[in-house]
Amino acid sequence: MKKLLDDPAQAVTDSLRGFGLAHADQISVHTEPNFVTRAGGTPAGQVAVISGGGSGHEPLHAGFVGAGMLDAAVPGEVFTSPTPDQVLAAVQAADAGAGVLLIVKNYTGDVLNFETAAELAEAEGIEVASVLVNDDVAVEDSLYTAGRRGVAGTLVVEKVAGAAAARGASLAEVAALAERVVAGVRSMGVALTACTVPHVGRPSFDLADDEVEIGIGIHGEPGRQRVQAAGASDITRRLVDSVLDDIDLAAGARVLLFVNGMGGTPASELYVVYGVARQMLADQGVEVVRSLVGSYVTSLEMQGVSVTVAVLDDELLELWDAPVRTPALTW
Amino acid sequence: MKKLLDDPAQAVTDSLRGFGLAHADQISVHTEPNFVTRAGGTPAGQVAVISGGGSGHEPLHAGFVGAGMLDAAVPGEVFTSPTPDQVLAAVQAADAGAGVLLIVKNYTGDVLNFETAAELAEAEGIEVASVLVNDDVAVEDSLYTAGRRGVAGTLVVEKVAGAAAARGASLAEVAALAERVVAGVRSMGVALTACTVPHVGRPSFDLADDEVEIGIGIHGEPGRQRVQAAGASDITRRLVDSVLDDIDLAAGARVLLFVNGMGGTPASELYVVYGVARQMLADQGVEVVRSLVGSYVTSLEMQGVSVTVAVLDDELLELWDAPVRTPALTW
Amino acid sequence: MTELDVGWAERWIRQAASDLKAGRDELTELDRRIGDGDHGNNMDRGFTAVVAKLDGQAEPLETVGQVLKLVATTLMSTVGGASGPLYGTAFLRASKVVDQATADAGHLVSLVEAATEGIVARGRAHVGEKTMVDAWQPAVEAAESAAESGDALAVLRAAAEAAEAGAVATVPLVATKGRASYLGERSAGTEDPGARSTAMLLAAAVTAAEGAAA
Amino acid sequence: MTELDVGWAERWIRQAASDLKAGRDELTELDRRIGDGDHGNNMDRGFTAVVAKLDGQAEPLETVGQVLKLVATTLMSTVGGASGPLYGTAFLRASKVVDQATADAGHLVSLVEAATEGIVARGRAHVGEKTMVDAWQPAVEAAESAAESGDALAVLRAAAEAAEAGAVATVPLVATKGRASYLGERSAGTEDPGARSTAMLLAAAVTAAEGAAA
Ligand SMILES: Nc1ncnc2c1ncn2[C@@H]1O[C@H](COP(=O)(O)OP(=O)(O)O)[C@@H](O)[C@H]1O
Ligand SMILES: Nc1ncnc2c1ncn2[C@@H]1O[C@H](COP(=O)(O)OP(=O)(O)O)[C@@H](O)[C@H]1O
Ligand SMILES: [Mg+2]
Ligand SMILES: [Mg+2]
Ligand SMILES: [Mg+2]
Ligand SMILES: [Mg+2]
Repeated sequence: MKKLLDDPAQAVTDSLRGFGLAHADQISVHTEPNFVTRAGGTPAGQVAVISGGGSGHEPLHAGFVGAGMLDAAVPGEVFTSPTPDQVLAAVQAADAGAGVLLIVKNYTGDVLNFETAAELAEAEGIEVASVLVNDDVAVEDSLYTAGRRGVAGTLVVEKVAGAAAARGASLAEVAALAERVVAGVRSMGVALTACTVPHVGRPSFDLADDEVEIGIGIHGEPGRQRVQAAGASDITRRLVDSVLDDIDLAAGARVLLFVNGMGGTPASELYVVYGVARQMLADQGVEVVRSLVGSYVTSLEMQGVSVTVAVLDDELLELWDAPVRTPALTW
Repeated sequence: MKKLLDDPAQAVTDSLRGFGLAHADQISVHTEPNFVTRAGGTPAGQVAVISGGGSGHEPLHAGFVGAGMLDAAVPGEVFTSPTPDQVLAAVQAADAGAGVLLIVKNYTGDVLNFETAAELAEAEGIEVASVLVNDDVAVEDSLYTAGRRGVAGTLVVEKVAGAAAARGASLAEVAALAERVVAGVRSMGVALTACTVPHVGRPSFDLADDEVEIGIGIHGEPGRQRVQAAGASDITRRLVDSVLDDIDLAAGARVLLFVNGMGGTPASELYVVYGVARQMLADQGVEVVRSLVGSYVTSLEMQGVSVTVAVLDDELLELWDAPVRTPALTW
Repeated sequence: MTELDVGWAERWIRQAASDLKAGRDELTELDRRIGDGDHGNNMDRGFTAVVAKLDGQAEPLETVGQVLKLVATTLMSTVGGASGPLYGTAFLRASKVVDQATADAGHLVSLVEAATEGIVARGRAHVGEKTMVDAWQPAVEAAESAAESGDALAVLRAAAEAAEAGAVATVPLVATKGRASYLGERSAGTEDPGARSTAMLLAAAVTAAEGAAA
Repeated sequence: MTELDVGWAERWIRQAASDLKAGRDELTELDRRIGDGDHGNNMDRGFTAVVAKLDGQAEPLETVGQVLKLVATTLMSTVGGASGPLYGTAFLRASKVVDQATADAGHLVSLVEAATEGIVARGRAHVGEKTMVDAWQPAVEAAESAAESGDALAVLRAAAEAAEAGAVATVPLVATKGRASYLGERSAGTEDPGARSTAMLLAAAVTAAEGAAA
């Protein structure tokens, strides 16, 4: 394992410290416990939008803290949900009197820790709402699983919720808009290589030189299916087909197409995938009205990609387009 | 070799096509020959700023085409300088009557091809100036080398030149400002892993599991020195020491600190390196007034990092801060 | 042995910390195969923090419940992941049933029952879903059967043996809760990491009690 | 043989294209070791394009110079890298010295001289800097010596043999021009890829001429 880290046990904190120094104009890093808030705090009277989860998915979530998106982010250890007291501290710091929306990716650990934090916050009189993101079509949402996972679609939920809060919407309104994004967002990912968690020191799964793992999550979990490595077109088709199988898109539907790198994928390859996915959607009569291409929701240094399709009605489109100024996303 | 590509011979064109579709609001992709221009073209009467070079360094250069930075970019094959006719076509398309600045990274291939293109353009009556970027302190600028290479510092030159052109500066003024950046920018890089050029199909060099390559360029070239892999602090110290040895920074100097990922490095690790580098500069009394952390000047999927220090006087700082709206850099 | 005292409780937790450190790589490997590879580190980080807290106590703790409560709050604030709140809740509920300096066989049965109820209340998993519940639930039943003897050590031994067997029995199961459920059929063939850490935890309780008996 | 005709020139270039395709991996490996690994692909891409251009000619080319000029412009617009403008300039200069349907020994000497001057003018490298000049310069001298014979094939053979020896002689050199110069001392021990492709190119000229002689 070769990584640009010192003590693996301190990796999250060391990285956060650098992040705080590099972006002091936009965010403030807090330690013991670790969390990140907007520089200057949540504007008074505005709903605070908070997300968090295990580290290793950077820039998610801390990279999206700033005007128009998140008011706070709570990073756990690598691939490990943050603890309730971390979340509680972020809630206390970010609440500006209008309540807090917690955006939680659907994993047992995240759900349990955020749930506990929400109970603690409510006990202190802070109004809390939660939305669960579960966009990963690789997992069936059935009795036989912990439900679909939350993956790259989380970015879209965070962007829309943050824009709604910035517009002055109430907690109930922000939560309802976030739920509307969740209802219409689906993702599917593939890994060409596994990733190595620093304190584990070896790859999260073993993949032969001619194999790719389809239907991975974002924690280096093994995927749904292991297949022979094929070209970008073949792989992209498998991803987009899975997404389109899961969500009913009327011809003429207007969507965001988000091609997300898993951390170790060159930008040039993401654009190849984007080109293929775009054509497939066009063939279905689906209109791509917005695009995002980049490594935003990652699994450490994993090579791979996920494709996310999010339905954007007029209101969601307006919120997506609203200004955002964060370390990792600005327009 | 596992890559999200179809035919390796078409990789550059396939990627450009996706890039063009994803960012149609900001850029236009031209093929046969390949080049990229600003959507809507260079504003009339404004100096056109153009750069280019081999592909495989994305988002450099095409990702920086847009308002406030480049007017055109010319991507060659992977790690291969573009041909003179490509460059000429871009010059013809981007010239808005005020002349063209060519920003060229100092490699024999780039120099020869851009030189030829400049001659052809001048023969057509287009005013052309060129600036050579040579920020890589891994290479000695001596009789015994082709001179220092141009690496991540190129981004800084492109940003400043683009901002100057947008402000209405003349070709001579834009070129002089670009030269001022070049005079004060230095970089040094390290590779933890090699990269694989698509049509070659095997890594560009062989590195043992406990070795890192210090003083690499951005083409998968072997570096200056191969050392046992140590932690982030040790590696960062080697990079920053080399930079500080090369450039005389008075205490109180104000600089941009740019920590650049080589393509396959997780963002979290870049921030660890940033934290160490920042501390080292502080210890020298050097003031970091601006920061940039991300994978902007890459070598395909290589894992590694480079550290760039650029001196910013008041005018350069103002130009660095000027608004920019491109696919890969926006503020 | 009819009773175990607060010294046993502390020895239990220190023993657990050292066993979990020794078992870290085993737990990591199980979680790497059907989860995300952090369970060994999560448990080690949590119990290392617990030991630091124990070491840092100005006054000696007076009841078994106080020891367990310290474990609960420390795990809750240092582990994260799924196992953090689950073990945290387990120890919190258990702490409430032994509010005194010693624990007899009946107390120990209640302790295991309360812990298991806490886990089920939080995680909503049932036996057979390939989670730590598959180790805790048999432990409850075995502890209850052994309680008649009135022998505290016998209760712990019964619980630990049943947890061990329960953990081993998770190997062929297909997970329907937690991260391993994403793998579907591919989750069969590997022991559940949380069931394994549960077996380690209860075995440490026995080791600590045997030290007292010797 | 006193003269070679335009048919030879075309056969030369087609032979070179096929030899460079066969030698692609060898050139790639040399460039991978002391450069950036693209020289094999650059040469193959360029000469494949040249052959396509030759195939696509509506009218047969009439002079040796026309063939060489087509090579020059095609390499210039398809190769890129350092070798693109260098070989492009070499063929452009060479094309100007044989403005007729046949080339005698004297023409061939001028051809090699002009090509080499073009490379040196563009790249500003001298013998001993571990570049393609180390193959071209000895070829010039050998061609000049062989010219007395008046035998066109002998001139080509002399040039090709000298280029081959010159390429091999680059192995121990430390590069001071081009990408390999970045490696300093580490560039010694590997043959220069551009010198190797030069040797291939001149060997192909001989093969094509021998075909005519046979
Ligand atoms: N719903 C649940 N109920 C009970 N135990 C669970 C549940 N979900 C997960 N677990 C337990 O948690 C263990 C995984 O813990 P850990 O790896 O620390 O957390 P994470 O899954 O968040 O990475 C599993 O092996 C399983 O025993
Ligand atoms: N200044 C120069 N003069 C002559 N030949 C040169 C010079 N620089 C490089 N070369 C030749 O070019 C070859 C490399 O070509 P190629 O790999 O195609 O381009 P690049 O170096 O741009 O990747 C070298 O092996 C060397 O023979
Ligand atoms: Mg985890
Ligand atoms: Mg090259
Ligand atoms: Mg786990
Ligand atoms: Mg090369």
